[in-house]
Amino acid sequence: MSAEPEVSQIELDTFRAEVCRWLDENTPSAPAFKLPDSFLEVSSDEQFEYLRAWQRLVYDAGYLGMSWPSEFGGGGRPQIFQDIVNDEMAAGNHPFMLNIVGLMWAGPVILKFGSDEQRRRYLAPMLRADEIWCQGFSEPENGSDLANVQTTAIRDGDDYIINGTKIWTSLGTQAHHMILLARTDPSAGTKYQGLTFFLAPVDHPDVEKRPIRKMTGEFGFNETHFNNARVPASCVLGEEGQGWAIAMATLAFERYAEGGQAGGLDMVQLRVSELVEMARECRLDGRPAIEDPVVREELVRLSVEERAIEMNDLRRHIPGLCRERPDAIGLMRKLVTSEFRRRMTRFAVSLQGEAAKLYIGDPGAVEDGDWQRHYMNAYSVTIGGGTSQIQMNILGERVLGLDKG
Amino acid sequence: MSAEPEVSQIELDTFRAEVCRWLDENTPSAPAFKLPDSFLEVSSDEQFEYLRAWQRLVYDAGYLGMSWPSEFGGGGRPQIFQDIVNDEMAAGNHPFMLNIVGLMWAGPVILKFGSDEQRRRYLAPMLRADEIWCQGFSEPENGSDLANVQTTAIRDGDDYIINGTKIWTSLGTQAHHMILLARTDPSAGTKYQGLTFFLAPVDHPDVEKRPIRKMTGEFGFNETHFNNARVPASCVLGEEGQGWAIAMATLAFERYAEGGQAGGLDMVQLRVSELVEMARECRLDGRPAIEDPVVREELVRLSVEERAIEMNDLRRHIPGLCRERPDAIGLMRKLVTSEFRRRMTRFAVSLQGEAAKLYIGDPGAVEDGDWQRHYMNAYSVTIGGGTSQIQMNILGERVLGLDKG
Amino acid sequence: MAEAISFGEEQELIASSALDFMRSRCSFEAVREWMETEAGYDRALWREIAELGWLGISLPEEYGGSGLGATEQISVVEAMGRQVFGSPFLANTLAAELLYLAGNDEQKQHWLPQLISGTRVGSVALGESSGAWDFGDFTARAELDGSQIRLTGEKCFVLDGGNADLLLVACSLGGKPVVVIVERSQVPDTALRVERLVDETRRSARIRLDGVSVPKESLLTGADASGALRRLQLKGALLVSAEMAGAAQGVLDLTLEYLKTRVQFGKKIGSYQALKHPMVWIMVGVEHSRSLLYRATTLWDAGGGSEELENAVRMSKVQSGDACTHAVDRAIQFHGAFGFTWDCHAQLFFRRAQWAEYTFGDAAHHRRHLSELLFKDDAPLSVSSS
Amino acid sequence: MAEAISFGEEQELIASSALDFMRSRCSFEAVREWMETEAGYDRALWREIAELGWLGISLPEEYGGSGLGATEQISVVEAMGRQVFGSPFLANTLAAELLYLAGNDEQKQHWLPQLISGTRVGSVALGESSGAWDFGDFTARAELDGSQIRLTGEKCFVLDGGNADLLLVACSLGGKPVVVIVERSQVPDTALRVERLVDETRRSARIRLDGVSVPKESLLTGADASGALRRLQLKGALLVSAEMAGAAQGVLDLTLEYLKTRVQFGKKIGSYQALKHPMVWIMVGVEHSRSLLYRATTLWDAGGGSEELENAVRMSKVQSGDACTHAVDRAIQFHGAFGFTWDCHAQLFFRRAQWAEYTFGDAAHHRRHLSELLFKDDAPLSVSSS
Repeated sequence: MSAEPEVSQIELDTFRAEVCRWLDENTPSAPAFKLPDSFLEVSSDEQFEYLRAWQRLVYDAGYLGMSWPSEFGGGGRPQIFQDIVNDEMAAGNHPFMLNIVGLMWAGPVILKFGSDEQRRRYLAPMLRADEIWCQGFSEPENGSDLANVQTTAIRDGDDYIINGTKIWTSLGTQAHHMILLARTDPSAGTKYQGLTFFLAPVDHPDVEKRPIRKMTGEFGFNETHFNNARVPASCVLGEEGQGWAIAMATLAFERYAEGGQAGGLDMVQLRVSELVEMARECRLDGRPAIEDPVVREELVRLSVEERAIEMNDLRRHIPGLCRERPDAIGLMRKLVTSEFRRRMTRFAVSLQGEAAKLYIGDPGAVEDGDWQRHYMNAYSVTIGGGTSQIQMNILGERVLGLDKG
Repeated sequence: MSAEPEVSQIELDTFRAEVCRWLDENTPSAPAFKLPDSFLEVSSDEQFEYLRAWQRLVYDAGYLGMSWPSEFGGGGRPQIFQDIVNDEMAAGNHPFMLNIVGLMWAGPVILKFGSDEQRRRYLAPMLRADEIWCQGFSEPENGSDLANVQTTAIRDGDDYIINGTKIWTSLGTQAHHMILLARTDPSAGTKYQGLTFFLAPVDHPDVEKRPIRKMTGEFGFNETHFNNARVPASCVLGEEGQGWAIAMATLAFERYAEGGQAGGLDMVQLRVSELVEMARECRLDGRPAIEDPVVREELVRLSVEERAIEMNDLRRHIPGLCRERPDAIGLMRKLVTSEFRRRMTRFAVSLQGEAAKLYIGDPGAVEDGDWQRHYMNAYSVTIGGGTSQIQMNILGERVLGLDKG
Repeated sequence: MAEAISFGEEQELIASSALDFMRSRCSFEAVREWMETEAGYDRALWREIAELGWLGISLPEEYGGSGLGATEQISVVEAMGRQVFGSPFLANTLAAELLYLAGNDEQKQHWLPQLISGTRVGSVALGESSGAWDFGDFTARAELDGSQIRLTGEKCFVLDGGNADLLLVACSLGGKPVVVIVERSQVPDTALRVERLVDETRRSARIRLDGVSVPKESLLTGADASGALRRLQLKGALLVSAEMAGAAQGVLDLTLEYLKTRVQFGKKIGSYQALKHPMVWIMVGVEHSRSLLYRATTLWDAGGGSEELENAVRMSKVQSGDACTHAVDRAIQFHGAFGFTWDCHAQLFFRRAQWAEYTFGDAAHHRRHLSELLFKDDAPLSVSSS
Repeated sequence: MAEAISFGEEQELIASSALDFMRSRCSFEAVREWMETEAGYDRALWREIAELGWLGISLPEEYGGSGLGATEQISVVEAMGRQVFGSPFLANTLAAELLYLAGNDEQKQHWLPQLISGTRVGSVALGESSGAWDFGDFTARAELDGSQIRLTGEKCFVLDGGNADLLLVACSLGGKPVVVIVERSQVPDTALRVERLVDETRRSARIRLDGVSVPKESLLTGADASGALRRLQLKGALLVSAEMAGAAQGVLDLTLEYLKTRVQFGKKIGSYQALKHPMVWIMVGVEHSRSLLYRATTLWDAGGGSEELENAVRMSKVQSGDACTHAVDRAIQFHGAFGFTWDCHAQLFFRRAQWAEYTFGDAAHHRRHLSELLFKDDAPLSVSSS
C-alpha cells in the first residue's frame, strides 16, 4: 500500500532466511482431523480454531499485514516483505490464513476508502483473526450479474434497516462483519446507481444464517438473511450511493489485480511434483503410472504450465517486461490458476486406476481420497469470485479492448 | 426426393456389387497433374476438364441424379441407390464430382421451388456437367450475416438489372449459372424482406470475374461483379420477395440436413488409415512415428471419432434411434466433419518431423506435401458454407432450443 | 455384410417404456432418498423391475429371461443412466450372465430363475486391490479340500457386495482362473466392508475370503472360466458405457433446463455463446456415444466374439467416458455457484460419472488396448526397468 | 539464489527500438515483396541491421560484437517474429555463434568480423534427410586427404543455404562430429537445391557434399564440436522460440484489429464470446510464452550449461510452439473467408508458425525430452521390435 522504498538484496535475503527459520520452528504439526482445502471449505469448529490460532501466531510474529500502516496494526514496511512471507508459506505448504476475506478484500478496501476511525476500528482485529470477515455481494438471483442487488438498506435516523438475502458467504456462521452491497435508493436510474457499501455486523440477532451443503458433502458456505437488521450509519464505507464503484475496486483485489496481504496463502497449494509422486506409487494396467508415456506427456504439459504461472508471477513485477498489456498477468491470474487447478486435480484422480472411485474415509483410497475432494473443490475457484466465463469477458474487454457483447 | 418404396436387401446388394465393378472398370487413372482437394480448389483448365469428363461418365452410366425424376434427366429411383453409389465412391476415394453447387444446392432447390419449365431447362445439363453452377450468396460485407445483401436487381420490363458483387464464387470463371440472392425491394421493412432468388446466367459480358488467390497459393474462388447485367424475369426462382426463405432452404441442403445427389463426393476423402500408413513411414527422433505411444494415442482418438462419424451417418437413417433430436446428426455433420478434418490434417503434418515444413513441389516433401495443402484447405470447410461458430449458433438454437444471443 | 446398426421395434418399445418408467419412478428426489439408505435402493421398485423382465432381458426364456439381446438390454441401462439410478441391477445382471456363460446346467437351472425373478440378488467379485482392469492373475485363491473349496485372499469393488445374496467369486485354482459361487451366508459379517464411494448412489464392498469354505459343487464347471470372464468384462464395459451415454444425455438435459430458465444481465444464460457453444459439443459427444454404443450392441447380438466386437466395445467405452466426464464437468461449471452445491442434481451426475469412468476400465485404459489392437502389426512397446 | 528473471535497461532500450524499427521498416507489404524475390530479403535493410549491431549482439566486442547477452538478443528476434521478418538473420547468427564456440582464434578473428558486419553471410548446415532433431550421428562425412578434407553426403534444411557465402557444415570425421567451414564458392551450383518451404518468407537449401573438398584448416578446432553443437541446438531452439513468441503476439494483434473493425449482424465481431473468449486464451498463451522465454534467457546469461537451462529452453520452445500454432490457427478461422485468402496477412503468420514449429524440434519432440529430464529416475521406456 505504501510507496516502495529501495530495499537491498542482502536485507531481503536475510529476511527470507529469518522467515524460513521461523516457519520451521513455529508451524504447528498437522492435526488429527482433516484440514480443509481453503478458507472456503472451513466447516467445523476444530478446523476454524486451528486456523485461527495459526493466523494469530503469524500476525503476532510480525509476518502479516506487513505493509499496512503501523498505526492500524500493520507493519509499515514495503510490500516486498509480505510477498516473501507469502512465497515461503506457499512454497512450504504451510497452513493457509483463515481471515482471507478480511486480508484480501475488506482490509485493502477499508484502507483505500475508509475513514481513519474505520481503519482503527477494524484492521488490527482483522489481522489477528479476532474478528472474522465474510463477503456479501452475491444474492440468490444474481450470480454473475452482481449489480442486480435486491437487498435493501433504508435509512432510519442514524441507522439503516437491512432486508434481503446474501448467499455463498463463507465463514458466515463465525463471521463478525460482512462487506455488504445493498440498495439504498431503489428509485435510482440504473441498477449500478443507488447502491451503498456497508461494513455490516452480522453477529446480530436479526441476521439469520443457514449453512449450504457443497457438492463435496461438506459445509462452508451460508445463506445470510437480514430481517430488518438495524446497522448504524457509521458502517457505511465511503459515501452513500458509491457502492458500485467500491465493490468494483474490491473485486479488483479479489481478482488478483492488486496483491492483498495473503496472496497465495488462501488455499492449499497443489504441485505437479505431488502428482509425479503419486504416479510413481499408483499402477495402471500393472505398471507404475509414471512409466506410461501418455501419463508422462500430460505431466510434462502440466509442468510447463505450472512453471509458466510461476514465471508470470515474477515477471509481473518487472514493468519493462509488461509494457504492452500491463494488467494482463494480474487480471488473468484467477482464470489461469483456477482452470489449471481443475485440470490438474482431475488428472490426479485418473492416476489412481479403479481406486479413483473411492472417497475420503475409505481405507483403500489413495492418499485418503484427498485428490477426489481437491478435484471437486476446484470448482469453487473456477466459479467463485466471478466464473471463468465472466473472467474471459473481463479480460477480453479490459485487456484486449474488445467490445462488450 | 421421391417417396421411398421398399427395396429388397438382395436387390441393394446386387446393385452395390454392380457399382463396385463399374467403378473398378471405369475410374480413370490418376492424371499427371495434381488434382485439387475439392471442387472449391479447382484452379486449372486441365483439372476442370478431367473432373467434368468423370462426372459425365458417371452420369451417362446412370449413377448420378438417380433419385431425381426421370422426366428431368434423373433416374427416378429411390435415394438409397444414389447413397450406395456415394458410399462406394467415397470409400474407394474415386475422384469427386465437379458440379457440386448444382448437385447439392441448385438442383434440389430447383426441384423444390422451380417451375416444370425451369426443371426441364436446368437439371439435365447440370447432371451431365454441361452447364456448371456457382453460388452467389456471400458478398464482401456479409460473411456470416447473409441477409445483409447489397446486390440489387431492379425490374425493367421483362428483365431485371443486376448490380453488385458476389464473392467466394467457386468455379466462378467456368460457371454458366449462379444461384443468386439479390435485393429487389430496397424499401422493404427488414433485411430479410425484399430479397429474390435468381437462377442467373453469369456467362455474360456484363458479369466480370476476378480470381481470388487462396492461402494455399492456388486459385479457385472468384469475385463476381454484376455491372448492369440484364437477366430475364424467367430466371426468378419462386416468387419475387421469397428469396430469404428459398436461400434458407438451400442452406439446409448445404449444411447436410438433407442429402443431395453427391453427398460425400464433394471432397477428397481423408482417412485415419492413411495417417497410420504415414506414421509407419515417417521417423520421429529416429524411430517410426507409429512406435511413439503419444502418436498412437492421438491416432486412437482420431480413429474413435472417425468411426463415430461413420456410425452417425448410418444411425441418422433409423428414426427410432434419433427420436429425441431428429435433426441433430444432420445439422451437426458439417461442424463435426470439418473440425475433424482440420484436426486430423494438422496432426498428419506433425508426423513428418522436420520435413513438415516442406511444401508441394519439393522433392523431399512427404507425399509431395499433400497433407500440408490438405491442412490449409481444411479451413475452407470450417469457414465456407457458414463458419463453425455460426454452425454452433444454429445447433444451439435449433437443436438444443437455446435462446438467440 | 452384417447390418452396421440393427434396430427393431422391440428395442424401440423397450427404450421408450424404460425411459417413461425411469422418469416417473426414479426422480432425482427419489434417488436422493435411496442414497441415504444403507442398501441404496428400494426393494419394492426392484420387484417391479423384475416383473418388467429387465433382470433377464438378454437371457433365454427357459430360465425366466426375455430372450432378447444386448441391443434391448442397453436401452434399459441407458434409461437408468439418465436418471442416475443405482440399485444392484448391474451386479445382478452380470452375475446372471456369468452363471449363464460358465455355469453347468444344474447351476443355471437352480440359480438363474432366482436372479432373474429378483427373489435373490447376485453379484460378481472380480476386482482386487491392485485395481487392475485386466483380470487374469487373481491373488484370491481357491483350494480343493475334500468335498470343500477353501478360499483365501480379498476381492474389492464388489458391486453391491453388501446387498448380494449370492457372489460369483473369480479366483485362481491351481494357477487357472475359476469362478466359485459363494452365498452371502457363507461369508462372516466382519469379512465384508462396505466401501466409501464418490458416487453415493452406488454400493460396493471389499470382501476378505480367508476362512470362507464352500461345497465343491459351487465351482462353475459349464465352460472355461477364462473365456467367460473375458466376455463378462466386455459386457461390463458395454453396460457401463450405456450407463454413461445415458448419464451424459441426462446431464445435458438437466443443464439445458437451467440454461433456459436462469437469467443474468437480463438474458437467459443459454443465449450466451460462452455456454451455448460448449453445450453443442456436449450434444455432439452424446450423439457420438450413442452411435458407437449401438454399433457395439449390434455386433454383440450378431454373435461376435471377434476382435471387431472388442474394438467396438472399447471404442464405445472411450467415447461414452469422454463425453460423460466432459458433460458433467461443464454441468457443474455452467450451473454457477448453485452447481457447486449438494442440492444441485449436477453433482449426482458428476459423482456417477466418476464411478462409471473407473469401472471396467477408464478411457485411457481402453485407448491403450485399442492402440494395441489397431496397430498390432507395429512394434509393440515394452518397458524395461533400468 | 540467481535472479529468476533478469531485466536491464539495455534490454528495454533494444526491445523497444527493435520493435519500432521492425514496424516501420518491415511492414507486411514489404515482407510480401521480399518473399517474391529469389533471395527473400533486402540487402540494403540487411546492412542497416548490421549497423544496428544486431548481427553480433551477444558476441564479444573484440570481434565487432555488442558484448550483450541472450536476453537482449531475443528482444530483437521477438520483434522480427512479430512482423514475420525473414532474412538470413537466424542463419548468420547461428553461424557466428558456432564459430565462436568451436573455432580457433585464427578462425574467429578471420570470420567473425565479416559475419558480424554483414559483409558476408554465414549459415550452419546441421540437418540431414532423416529429419532428426537430435544431431550426433551425421551421415555426412569428412575425410582427411593430405592437406585437404574431402566431404561426402548431403545436408538438408540449411537455413538460407542459397544466400550464404560461408557454410559451417556439421559432419563426422573418424566417427566423431566435427564442423567444417565451406565457402559457397567451393560448392558447385548444381549441388545446391533451394527447398520449397511452406513459409515463403524463409529460404533453405539442400546441399550435396560429394566432391566438395576444402583445405584442412577449414576444420573448426577451437573446442569439442559435440559440445558446441549441443549448445548451438539449444540456442537455435531458444531463438526460434523467441520468434514464435513474437509471431504469436503479432498475429494476436492482427486478429484483434480485425475483430475490432469487422461488423456482422450490426456488431463488431470481437464482441461475440465465440471469438472473444478464445482470444483471451491466445493472450494467455502469449504471456506464458514470454515468461518462459525470459526465464530461459536469464539462465542462459547466468552462464548455465546445466540441466536447468536445457529444461528451461525446452519448456520455452514447447510453450511458444503451442501458443503460436494455436494463435495462427484461430487467426485464419476468425478472419472468416478473408482469412482463407492469400491477401490476408494471417497466412504469413500461419506459414511462419509451420516453419518455426518444425525447426529445432517441435513441441512433441521437446516434451519427449522433458519427460526424460523430469522423470529420469523412473524407468525409461525402450522399444523392442518384435
